[in-house]
Amino acid sequence: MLYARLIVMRLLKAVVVLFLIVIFNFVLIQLAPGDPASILAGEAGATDEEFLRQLRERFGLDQPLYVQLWHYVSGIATLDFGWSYRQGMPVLDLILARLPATLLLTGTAFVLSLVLGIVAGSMAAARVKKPSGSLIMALALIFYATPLFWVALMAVVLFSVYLDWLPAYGMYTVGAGHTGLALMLDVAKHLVLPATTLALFFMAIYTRMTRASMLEASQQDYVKTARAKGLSPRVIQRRHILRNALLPIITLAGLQAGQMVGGAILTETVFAWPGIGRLMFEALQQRDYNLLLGIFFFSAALVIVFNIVTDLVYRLADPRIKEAS
Amino acid sequence: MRKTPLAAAIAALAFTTTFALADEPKRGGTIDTIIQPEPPGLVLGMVQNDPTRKVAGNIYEGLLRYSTDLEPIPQLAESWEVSDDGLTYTFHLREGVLWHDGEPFTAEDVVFSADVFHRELNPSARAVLQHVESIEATDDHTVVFTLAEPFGPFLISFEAGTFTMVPKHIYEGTDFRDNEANNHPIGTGPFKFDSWDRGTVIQLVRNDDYYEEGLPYLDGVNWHIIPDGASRAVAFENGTVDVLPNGTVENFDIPRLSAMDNSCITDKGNEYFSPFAMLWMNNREGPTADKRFRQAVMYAMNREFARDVLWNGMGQVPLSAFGSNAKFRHDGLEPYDHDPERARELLEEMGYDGEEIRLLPLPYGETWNRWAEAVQQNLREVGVNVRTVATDVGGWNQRLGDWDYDLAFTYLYQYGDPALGITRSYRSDNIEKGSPWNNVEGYENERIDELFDEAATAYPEEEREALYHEAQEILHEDVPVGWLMELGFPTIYRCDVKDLITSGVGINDAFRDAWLDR
Amino acid sequence: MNDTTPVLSIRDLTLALPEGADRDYAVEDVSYDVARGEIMCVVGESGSGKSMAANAVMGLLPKGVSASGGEVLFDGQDLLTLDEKQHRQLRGLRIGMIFQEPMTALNPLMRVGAQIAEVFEAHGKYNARERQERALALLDEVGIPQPERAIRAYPFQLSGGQRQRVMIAMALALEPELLIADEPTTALDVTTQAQILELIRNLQRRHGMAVMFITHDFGVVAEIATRVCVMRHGRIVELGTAGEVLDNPQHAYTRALLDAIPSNVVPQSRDAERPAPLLEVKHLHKVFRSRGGLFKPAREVRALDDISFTLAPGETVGIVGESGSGKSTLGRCVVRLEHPDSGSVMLSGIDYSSLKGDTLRRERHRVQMIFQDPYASLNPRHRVGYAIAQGPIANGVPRAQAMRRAEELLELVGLGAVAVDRFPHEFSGGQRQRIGIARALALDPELIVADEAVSALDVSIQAQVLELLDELKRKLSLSLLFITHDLRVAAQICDTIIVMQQGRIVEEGTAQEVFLNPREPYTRQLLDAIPGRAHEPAMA
Amino acid sequence: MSFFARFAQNRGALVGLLILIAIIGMAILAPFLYPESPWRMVQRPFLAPMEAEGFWLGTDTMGRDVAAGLMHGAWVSLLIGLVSTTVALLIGVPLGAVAGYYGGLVDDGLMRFTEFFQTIPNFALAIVLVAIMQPSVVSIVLAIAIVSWPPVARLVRAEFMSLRHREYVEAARLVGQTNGTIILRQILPNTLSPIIVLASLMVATAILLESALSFLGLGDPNVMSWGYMIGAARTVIRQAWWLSFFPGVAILLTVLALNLVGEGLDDALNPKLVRERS
Repeated sequence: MLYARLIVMRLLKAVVVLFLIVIFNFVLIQLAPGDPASILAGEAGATDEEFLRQLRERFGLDQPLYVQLWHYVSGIATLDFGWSYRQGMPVLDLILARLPATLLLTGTAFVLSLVLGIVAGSMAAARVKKPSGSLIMALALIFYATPLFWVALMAVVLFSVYLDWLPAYGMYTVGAGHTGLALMLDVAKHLVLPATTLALFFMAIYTRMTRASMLEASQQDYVKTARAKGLSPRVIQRRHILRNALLPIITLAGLQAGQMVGGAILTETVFAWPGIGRLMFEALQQRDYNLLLGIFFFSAALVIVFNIVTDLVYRLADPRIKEAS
Repeated sequence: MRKTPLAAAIAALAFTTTFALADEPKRGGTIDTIIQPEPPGLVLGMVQNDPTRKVAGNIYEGLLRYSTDLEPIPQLAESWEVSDDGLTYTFHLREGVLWHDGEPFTAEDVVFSADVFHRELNPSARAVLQHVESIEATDDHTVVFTLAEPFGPFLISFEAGTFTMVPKHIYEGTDFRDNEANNHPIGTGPFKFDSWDRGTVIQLVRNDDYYEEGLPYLDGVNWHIIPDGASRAVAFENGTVDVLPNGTVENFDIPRLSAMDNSCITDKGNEYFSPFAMLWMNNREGPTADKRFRQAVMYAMNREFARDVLWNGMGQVPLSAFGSNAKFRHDGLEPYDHDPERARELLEEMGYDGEEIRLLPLPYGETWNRWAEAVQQNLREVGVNVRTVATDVGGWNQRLGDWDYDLAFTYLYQYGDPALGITRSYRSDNIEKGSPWNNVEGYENERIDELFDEAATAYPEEEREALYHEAQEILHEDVPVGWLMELGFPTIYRCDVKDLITSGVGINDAFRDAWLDR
Repeated sequence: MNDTTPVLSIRDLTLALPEGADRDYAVEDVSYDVARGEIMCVVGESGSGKSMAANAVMGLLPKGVSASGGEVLFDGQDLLTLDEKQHRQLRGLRIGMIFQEPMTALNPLMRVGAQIAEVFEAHGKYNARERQERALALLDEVGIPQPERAIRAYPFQLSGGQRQRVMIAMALALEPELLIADEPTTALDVTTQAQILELIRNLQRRHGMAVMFITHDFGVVAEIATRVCVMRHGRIVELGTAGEVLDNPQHAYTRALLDAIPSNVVPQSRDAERPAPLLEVKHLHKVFRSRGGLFKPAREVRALDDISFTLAPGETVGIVGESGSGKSTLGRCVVRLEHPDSGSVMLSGIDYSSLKGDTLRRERHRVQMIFQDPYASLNPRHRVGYAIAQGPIANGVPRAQAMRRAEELLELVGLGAVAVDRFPHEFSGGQRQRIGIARALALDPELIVADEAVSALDVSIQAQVLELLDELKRKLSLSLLFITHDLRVAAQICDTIIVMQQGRIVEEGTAQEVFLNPREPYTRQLLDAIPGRAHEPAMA
Repeated sequence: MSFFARFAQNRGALVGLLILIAIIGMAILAPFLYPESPWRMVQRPFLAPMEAEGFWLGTDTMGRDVAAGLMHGAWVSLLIGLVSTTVALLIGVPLGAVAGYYGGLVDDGLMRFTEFFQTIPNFALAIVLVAIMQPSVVSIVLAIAIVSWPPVARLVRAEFMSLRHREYVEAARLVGQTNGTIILRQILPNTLSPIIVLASLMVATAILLESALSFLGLGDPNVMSWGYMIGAARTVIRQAWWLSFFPGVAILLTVLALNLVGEGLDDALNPKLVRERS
């Protein structure tokens, strides 16, 4: 009940935020030089005034800005995200076609980075002052400091070109006609490199955060209490320190999960992953306003959803919040 | 000038390709290739950008094709006649041609395509159609075009990308752009549209009802969409794709890819478009308004270096405004060699005071960026104060359209005839804000306008040649734009892909004749 | 009743501190026994090392502290020679421990029952259901109301006293031979403290354990101790039975500590002549609402419920109450750190509570405050001189002049003018409190509000600061609103005492009346709860 | 223990500081060691490292000296990192301070504003901003600053919220100090340590962001930054590993060093948080 009410209220708030984001982005994009008509014309390699006029009229770009905004906003209200100028398809279709790929990629990377990061971080926290603990932290720091795209390029060269273990790009083998389990395996194979690359950076963050958080939690009084009970270090580490240390990580992970959608632009570009980040970059380059706005809308919506999920998870993890409310 | 081994290799390869024609073609197999960037749509005529032409050129057809020497070859038109006064063109259409949906292709489709569809949607076709007074279908398989005045390049304008034949029965009376069929293009070509998984692949399948007996040999073509250049190279290397159309990989990868086993390379197939790289120079204001400054730029640039280092030695450094395979080229002009000393003298003579010059690179990938850096450095070395202004495509269009630049890279297609591809950049009636493709530099010379006007409608060819030669001399002296390079966009493919490039538009209709020797 | 065989025997224990600490040893040559059935109180002020031996017994020495000599014998075994694993088998099973802070000593994310059951689990006793049953029984034994509910509760749902009971339940779960209680009541209100002491005493009797009870409070010692060990600077100053040490202290330090306890003897109030009041508080109301709104029912706490009183110039009024009584809110409303919902605070006839914005800021110099926490009340980044001078500077006094005044004030509070250039961290808690007093005086306020000004201090320091306040009061004829939880302290310094409970005034009267002759049961309850009060005559 | 002694106790921080000093040294010495423009084409393209004397890190696609680029790039990358962090602090600190100090509606408003910026994915927003302003050092710095201030604001706000009821702050209010003075003199100095630590990490993140933008072709073509070098080299990564390797390592080392220094600062500025480290 409480959750239901909470979610409803949060969603209401989300609608307001999304509305503002739509307006903000709409105005922002108008500030960009060039317009979709000139770009489409440019791509054709030839143009005349008539052609540009036709396109602008067709896209409604000849209308005053506020009229365009009104059309757009009222469209959104009925979940009509408009028409992609360049791709000639409804924006919603384009986004829905690409969204699953991004969610698969970022979701995998997210889970991977979170699990590995927490494991590595707890190991490092338990091995403070030992070489193995320092090694974990050094690795985490290096992963953190290495530019993502550089790792991606190197991974392709190593694993696809030299070793030929994994496909270098794409989401599935085109033309192989895989279905069912075979398709899943195929996609999984394609997923390895991009997901790992994307996960490395975030894993580094979680590793460092987990360690710091656990070291702090291990200073708390209740840990002393637990020791006074005669509990073994392993139980204390897991049940008392880790559980408490996870609270700040939940918050961070919630923030990161939303950001990963944007962060996947580079990964999707290098690995030709047909996701929404890449689509966004292309839409921006092509001034495909409707598409770009649609993507912003969806990614902002995702961020908000992740925030709400984070809140709920936090509530599950920390009984104090529930009571306070 | 350093001659690269690669260029020599290409020459040799071109020879072997021709030789291979003797083999007996094998049937079957699917070719994987790449399309970059992802096309906005596949209905030629509605969209004419390069990726659309490449993919849809295998779905749609025009009345004529053009050989690598730009001679017309029959396609949907079996034969044609031109009246002596150069005003009436009669095309006899091939019989028994079916649209992909099974409807017959007739003269009505030609009239509809040219007179209705293209007049409304297609700016490049419009440029030709303005010379056309009427189009008539005299019977089911005969179409007559009547021109208002002679138009020299008329017969070279029927290429599929510019003058696509679209099905009347589908488009007539509809809002062309909103037509449902746009998602499932219907043409007459050797391949039918099968599916398009956005961001991943476009698949074409064999048209079993194709009118040319036995063609095509292939069962299908998969056009992969891979946004990153390095990944595209990897796709060829690890064997996922067989053909890299021109412009799909960065130039720096070409030597490595073409050196692989079973890898062939050709620079054929660019003849119709002949991409010509130029440097817009703003003739209206600032130092670039001074002829001497523009000449200095020509002397300052090391164009051979750019070709050898950035373009792997492929392509030609042009003498002047007309490219090496352009009709009516004037060979007797004094070349603008790399001569920094001369450039400095000219700058001193005009009293260049170090005013900042804004240089816009072409936002089409790394090679163009490197090129801009090289030119920037060339110019700095002769004392020109250059600042590079980075833009994306939108920004570039906007700035050129607003004439807000000093120097800007671009490249333009030549379309086989000066009147179609070259003169548009110099005629003063083509000065108009808002487009980056007209006379953007703002060059105005009445004599040039006259010469071009006369040359376009002069008849026969000899008369045109004389007029164009005079124009070239004037342009060569005035340097309205910098002539950088005729680009040699190579196509890389597995050597067991046979008969790939057979026309002057290269990959755009390549898969019609191609077969796999596997 | 004492079984004389010691359960625990500490022999010449010396614990070394890490390098760079302010002294070499945490404790030095400490020897004492704790026998079955007795409560051994280890008493000392902060820094005396009183908890260190207990930590050594538990094997929970802080990082860097190590045993460098002596032995700790438990059941004939030297605990110092045990490895971590062996030690672990003793903890919880044969030695239990309770800590000071009930708020933080329980894992906030685990249910109470699970935390108790963990003790059994740690030592492999019983199955899951039996553990829950035993946990329930334990909760019942330590006197938690509705144990069936409490067992499923999270720590934050319990009050401080209840949490401490849970801690005790955990410590007693396996009926250890030795219970170590490290300041278990220090963080509790006086009435709760009395209950917990009672509980520990009862349990000790029932189970016949040996208890090692660490405290700083001689009152608590008097309540509970069988034997006493007084520590100072890591050494034992005095060791003996409770009677001996309390009634006949041998060592000067012990005597000084005992003397420092606010006595029951209340100084004579000054004449109760009442000139026009300086401060007149009328019908003050203040309700705190936890911001409700979306998901939470708004919760209301009546912090001040119709409070009225007056304070004459030169008078000291004490406000006494337990936590949650609203006493601090009252003080903060008077100095205008809080704004009352209704009612007025008249200061020399001006309605101080209605001032706003800049006007308020300019009038603020008239009422100053001495804060509770000597560590939080001084900005660590500012030199002491500036800390004192900032008030006058903010009120337009030239900097040089303000700094001269700061030097004078530092002399006055007994720190010496050289202190101006030093930073707060260079001073001890008592010294910082003196700086806080100097700062309050710097603006020559008409009224000073002292909010628990001495409660964070060790008892000997507390006495000194109280003395200073008393002296300044006389010298400068200060008007003081003295807020404290400790009736005895209030009785020492105040002319009038107001007792508050749950936002209301329960009793008001002269210090003597309230302290010696309380009219209200609540006041009496507060007085009775003061530990060691029964021993007072003997101690005094 | 002095600040530096505490800092130096963390060996990693010391190493980080040394690396950082070396990189700053590179930046300062660049114009002296390589007085020529790093854009000059000085040798044959694609010289491998050590292949030709005087070009110990090789040459790039157009025969420019990689070593010269690296040295000059140090200056640009550090500058972009520092300036964008400064701008982000200039936005985030006042916003967070005001929100945290005043609380209530002001806080609500400002935090909604901050959340708003956090709802749009960072990197995407940065890309859009650079695209709109068109790539230049100024637009890149602004874009990075605009996407990185919200965490600053949140941190400062949290610090202010926890400090505003500190007794010394209340004492300052009681003696009649103005809100401005209290914010600037009482609270802000006490929030500096976490801000400094965060800022050191932000410089690192900014350098990474700049390189990612450059990778997508959104770098300033007039300045030789490490990100530009990697971006330009990515197309030839197979032919010339050193072109992206050296700037990649330079970025890695700088980010690493900044992080290590950040941790060291954290230790030194917050001594109560005793962290164990080998």
